[in-house]
Amino acid sequence: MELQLIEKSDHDLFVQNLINNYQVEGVKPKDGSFIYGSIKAPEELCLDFDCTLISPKKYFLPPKEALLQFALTPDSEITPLIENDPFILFGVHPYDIKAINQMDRIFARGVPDPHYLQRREAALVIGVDPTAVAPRSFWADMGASTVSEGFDLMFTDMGEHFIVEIGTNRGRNLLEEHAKLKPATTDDARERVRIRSRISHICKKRGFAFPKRDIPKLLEHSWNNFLWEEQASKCLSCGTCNIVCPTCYCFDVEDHVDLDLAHGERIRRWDGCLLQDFAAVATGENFRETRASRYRHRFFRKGHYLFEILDDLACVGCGRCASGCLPDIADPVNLFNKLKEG
Amino acid sequence: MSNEKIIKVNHITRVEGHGNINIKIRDGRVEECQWQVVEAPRFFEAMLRGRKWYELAHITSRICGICSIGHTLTSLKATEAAMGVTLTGQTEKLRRLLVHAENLQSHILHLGYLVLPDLLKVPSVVPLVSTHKDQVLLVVRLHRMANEMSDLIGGRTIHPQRPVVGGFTKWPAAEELETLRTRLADSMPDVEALASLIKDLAGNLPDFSRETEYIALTSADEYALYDGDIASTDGGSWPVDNYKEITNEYLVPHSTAKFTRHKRDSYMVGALARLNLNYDHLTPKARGVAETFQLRPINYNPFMNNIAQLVEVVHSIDDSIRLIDDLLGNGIKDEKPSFSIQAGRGVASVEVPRGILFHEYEYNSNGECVWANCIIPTNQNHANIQKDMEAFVPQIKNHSEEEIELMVEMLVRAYDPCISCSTHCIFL
Amino acid sequence: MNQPMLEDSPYLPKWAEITRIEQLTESEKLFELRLVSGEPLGHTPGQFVELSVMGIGEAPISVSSAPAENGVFELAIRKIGNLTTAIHGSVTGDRVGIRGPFGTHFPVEEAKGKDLLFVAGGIGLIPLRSFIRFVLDHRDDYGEVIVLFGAKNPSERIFLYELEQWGNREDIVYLDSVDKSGPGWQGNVGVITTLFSKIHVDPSRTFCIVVGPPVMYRFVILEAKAKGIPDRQIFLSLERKMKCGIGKCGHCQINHLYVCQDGPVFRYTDIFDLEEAL
Amino acid sequence: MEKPRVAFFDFASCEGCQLQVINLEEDLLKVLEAVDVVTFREAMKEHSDNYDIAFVEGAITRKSDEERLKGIRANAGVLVALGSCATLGGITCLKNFHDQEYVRKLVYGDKASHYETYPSRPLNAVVPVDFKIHGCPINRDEFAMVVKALLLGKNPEINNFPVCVECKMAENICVFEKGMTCMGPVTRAGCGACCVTEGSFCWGCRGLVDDPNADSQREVLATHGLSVQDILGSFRLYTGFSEVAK
Ligand SMILES: Cc1cc2nc3c(=O)[nH]c(=O)nc-3n(C[C@H](O)[C@H](O)[C@H](O)COP(=O)(O)OP(=O)(O)OC[C@H]3O[C@@H](n4cnc5c(N)ncnc54)[C@H](O)[C@@H]3O)c2cc1C
Ligand code: SF4
Ligand code: SF4
Ligand code: SF4
Repeated sequence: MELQLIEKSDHDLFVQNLINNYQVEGVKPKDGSFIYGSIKAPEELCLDFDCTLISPKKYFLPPKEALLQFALTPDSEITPLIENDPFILFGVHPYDIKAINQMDRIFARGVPDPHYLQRREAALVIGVDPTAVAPRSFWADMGASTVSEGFDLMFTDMGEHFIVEIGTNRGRNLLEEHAKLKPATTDDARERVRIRSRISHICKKRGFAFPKRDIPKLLEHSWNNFLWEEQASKCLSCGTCNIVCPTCYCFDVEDHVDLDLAHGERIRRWDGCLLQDFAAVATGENFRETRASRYRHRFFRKGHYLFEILDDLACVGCGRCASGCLPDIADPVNLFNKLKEG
Repeated sequence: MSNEKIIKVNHITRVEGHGNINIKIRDGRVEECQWQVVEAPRFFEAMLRGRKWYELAHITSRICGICSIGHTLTSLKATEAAMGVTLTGQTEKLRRLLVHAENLQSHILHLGYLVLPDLLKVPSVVPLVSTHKDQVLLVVRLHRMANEMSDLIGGRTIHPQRPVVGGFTKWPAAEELETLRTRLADSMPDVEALASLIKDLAGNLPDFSRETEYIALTSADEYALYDGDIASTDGGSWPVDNYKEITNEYLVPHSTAKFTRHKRDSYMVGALARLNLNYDHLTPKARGVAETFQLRPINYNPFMNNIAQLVEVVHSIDDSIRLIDDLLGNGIKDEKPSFSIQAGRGVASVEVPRGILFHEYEYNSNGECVWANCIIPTNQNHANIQKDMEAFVPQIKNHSEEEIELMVEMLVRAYDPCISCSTHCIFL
Repeated sequence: MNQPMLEDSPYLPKWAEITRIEQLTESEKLFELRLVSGEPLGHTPGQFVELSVMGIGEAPISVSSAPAENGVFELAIRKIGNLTTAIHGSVTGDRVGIRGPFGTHFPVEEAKGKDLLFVAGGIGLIPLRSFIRFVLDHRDDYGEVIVLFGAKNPSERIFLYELEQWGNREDIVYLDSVDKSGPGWQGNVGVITTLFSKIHVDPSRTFCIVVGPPVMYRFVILEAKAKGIPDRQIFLSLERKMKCGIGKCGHCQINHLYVCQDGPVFRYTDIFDLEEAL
Repeated sequence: MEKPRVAFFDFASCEGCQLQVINLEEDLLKVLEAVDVVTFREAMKEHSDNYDIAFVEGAITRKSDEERLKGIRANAGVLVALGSCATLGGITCLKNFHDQEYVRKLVYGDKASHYETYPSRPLNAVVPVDFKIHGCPINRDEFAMVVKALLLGKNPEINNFPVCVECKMAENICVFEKGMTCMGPVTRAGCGACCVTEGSFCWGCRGLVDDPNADSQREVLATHGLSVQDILGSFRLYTGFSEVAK
């Protein structure tokens, strides 16, 4: 593992250099919370946030994205739109990186999806270790306190300076070209471990009352548990838990036509399995008609179905769903603990 | 055989809301001459009862889509008056900008989409799209600017979102205001082109005058739109709280809207009334435009209301630029409204595009509305429209039925009536 | 910058031309298509394509013809929503978009030398027809062949001409039934499972292929099991909402399976214990 | 192909939705190229009873309006309700919660008998409606979407998910976190959560989704401090004609 050190006083310069040379996206405060947005000046960039409203998945799978462009005349060419403008995504917490790593696998598996993959390829990801824990986060218990891949650089705030872990050659080049560096010592490395475990320890206050690897097994025996009905009776089918989740990626596809009725685009936009019509087909049949079946599906997807594909739980413990759910029924910690209790 | 002319217009077009014209001329004698309002009444004052203080502006905005900004602001001011809320300078300026935005929206819509076809003697703007494409595009451009101005300050083109009791929920960024300022300044050539187009056609406006009373807000230091005292061309001025002394409402059997009268049988409100009472406060450019049309106070030709609107377009653009400079000079701040909910009664008035508008509310200590009254400009104009018709029709009775119909429609349209607004006033 | 990467996007349809249209019933039409590029579609019975009308949308449609019928292929489509209505409004010579073929197929190879029991409910016959025609084209490769077809009422029966042919053939058994009789109908009346009492199978060498509306599966499978057909020789094709066809959009997910890629044709043993599958 | 003939009509409303059509600005000119507008009282004098598509704004508030609406229905191939008043009864239904005689007297005093009124209702309480463009006012893009769909012969895809979806996508802070309350969780999306984005909250102007969880919404509102009366008030503001508000 290769570590470098940037003095806090040199940090703005680094960010400014990046802004001068790249499109930089990063975390900014908004109304007392945080969102990802475009960074135009170093002071806009915030690295001591607890959690953002929407995860950085929006950069790779935008809420709405044109896939194809076409003319309505016969024979006309259909042009796929694939975005691959390079950009820097500065300030991604390890749990979100873990989620991106999962998405990478989903979109590369089977028939690869270049619309996603090219965007992903175009991004330089600069991770940052959390300095604060959002009230509903439990990433530490999900094994997402640190990640070993999925970033080009990883920053850790050490008070006076940042320690930067180099993840890729792209990251190294970026750093060497634009930052004033000092070598990090083994003491620095040890201190970084300490800082990381301290924050991770705070996060551990929330978590499962049992080992998380038992979740798939637990679910296997819970299909008919009364909890699904009971909890889902409060579900608003508002899809918030889907939209904010970094590991949810379902989408809908639609054709949009210009007013001249001669040109159009095929777009995809985020969909959510909690929404009423998610599995409804033209005949009127709805394969997940009840709130309970949709609610249960989400937890099975996180804790069981995707496990079969990823060999990992499709929840990274960010807690976004928990804090966004108005009736407060979307929290995986509460739900799985309740299921375990029986 | 007697010579009979019957003019019956059911649901006059290119006005907002439903109104009918009934005229019967037999052997050169005007036997019937009636302006009827047949819009379905909606009873807003009743709807407001029991609703919460923060909902009133939202609900009353729905009285009229075209003057929704005016209703919103008047409503907010009435609630603020009832609860003793004070506003910051920034809020007042932004609200003034919003009044200008609506004035621009509404006047340009009226002049471009509703009056221009009359002057060009076509039934609507649709044929103009092919015959006068450039002029139509010019109107569209100006209208879009006005709409985007409302979007920026009010948060929506109609039924604004950002203005709330005590202030705003969101503020335009300095860069946004700068862009708006440039657009306003750059729109002058378009406005001048519109003015000269109307100038060329102004000969088609009938030459008709009838002495009447004009009522509008006035103020010592500005062309009163957002604030002021009530004033009359017959003399006199009253604080807004005394609005009922002026707006004596009465019902007539042929209309669902109420009529009003003050000292005479009727009075007129709107752009012409404002101009007649505030002429000295017009910006120089606006006064210049008024001058080219020889529009000076007191002008008694209701058709000149169209021209007064044009003058106000220029005034609103000029004054908006001044306000923006002022706002930018002070820097835009986030100012969260702060006040406490109280029982009380409050009256407020704003000059909306069609004239002076009043809202009065009474609240209980929970901030629930227990009583409300709204007096709408078009309502105040109905009686004057009727009286104008009575004076105008005999003057043109020898024309053909079609010509009479067109000219009477033009008369009604000159008032830019907003009928849907006018059909729900409380009887006291 | 948007850089076109033409061949890379799995969402890019190929143009196909409609070469023939046949009205099957009031609400179903058969479309014969040919890829404009001239290449064959290259499907195996049971697979589907994503059919587009640009500006309207896309929908999964099973290929109803047997492979390699002179470079053309057939889709039979029920008019029910936007895309299907649009395609019903098209005429010969019009062009549509095709992606695919996608998904798994019927056990064309595995069943060679074995007996086949086809069970089709309603428009479930559309995908099955592809396999049936293939079997009839390669009749010697397969053993006994039974086709059972059930429709709600006589007017909803599709491919009438072929049904009659099948009925007249000596080398297969064809039986059908309608849930509710109608004018001119003299055949069997009753749900499709009532036909099972009329057939004899050698269970160990029979492959049972079932396609129909969701409610039908459970009952047909019980009948097939009652005949002693082993679970692993029962195949069925499932329908789910689909938006991408390539295992991404999530709509067709049943447990860890994506019907568009892991299906639509499933071996019964692979899904019998999956909740929500049947 | 002949251009479809389009007509606009209005009943009790603020005419803001028709104004939104005019507010399409340059796009309106494109619409005018694609269709023949044969009746649009707010903007033109031309009039015809021969039309294919009728866009109807406004609620029905008196018996005598029913005939006119039925006439429009009989002439139109497709009838589209334009805006909350037409799709839901909207704001005009607020008066339904008062005695109608009282309402008339309150506003028109002893002359009340001149003024016909009955409880407000949406168009589909009187005639069948083919499509609904919700909103107070309607969203211009959604109007354009519906026009385009009708021109292409497709059924416009009107959303059936709550405003929260679009609100999250707009990255708004949920207003419940700001100490306010919101109808977004049960209200049909399509507005892009414009009210929340502008610093307000969702008033519910687009009506309820097909299967709203009204009980849970009530509970959520109650936990955030609303009284039973206030909760009813929130439901009644726009959806007073629906069962959940009664
Ligand atoms: C594997 C498979 C094979 C099929 N084969 C045939 C066939 O051969 N003939 C036929 O007539 N129908 C077939 N269907 C059903 C057909 O896909 C739907 O009728 C069609 O999608 C309806 O589209 P629409 O645009 O007309 O309807 P809309 O209601 O406008 O549907 C909008 C969109 O939702 C999705 N959708 C709606 N209904 C379905 C559905 N039942 N299945 C999957 N997606 C749906 C589609 O993406 C569709 O474009 C098949 C479905 C599947 C899953
Ligand atoms: S679980 Fe909560 S966030 Fe998810 S859809 Fe239901 S109410 Fe909305
Ligand atoms: S399920 Fe909830 S906690 Fe887990 S990753 Fe998704 S949003 Fe975060
Ligand atoms: S503010 Fe309203 S619409 Fe937005 S997420 Fe919260 S409840 Fe939903």
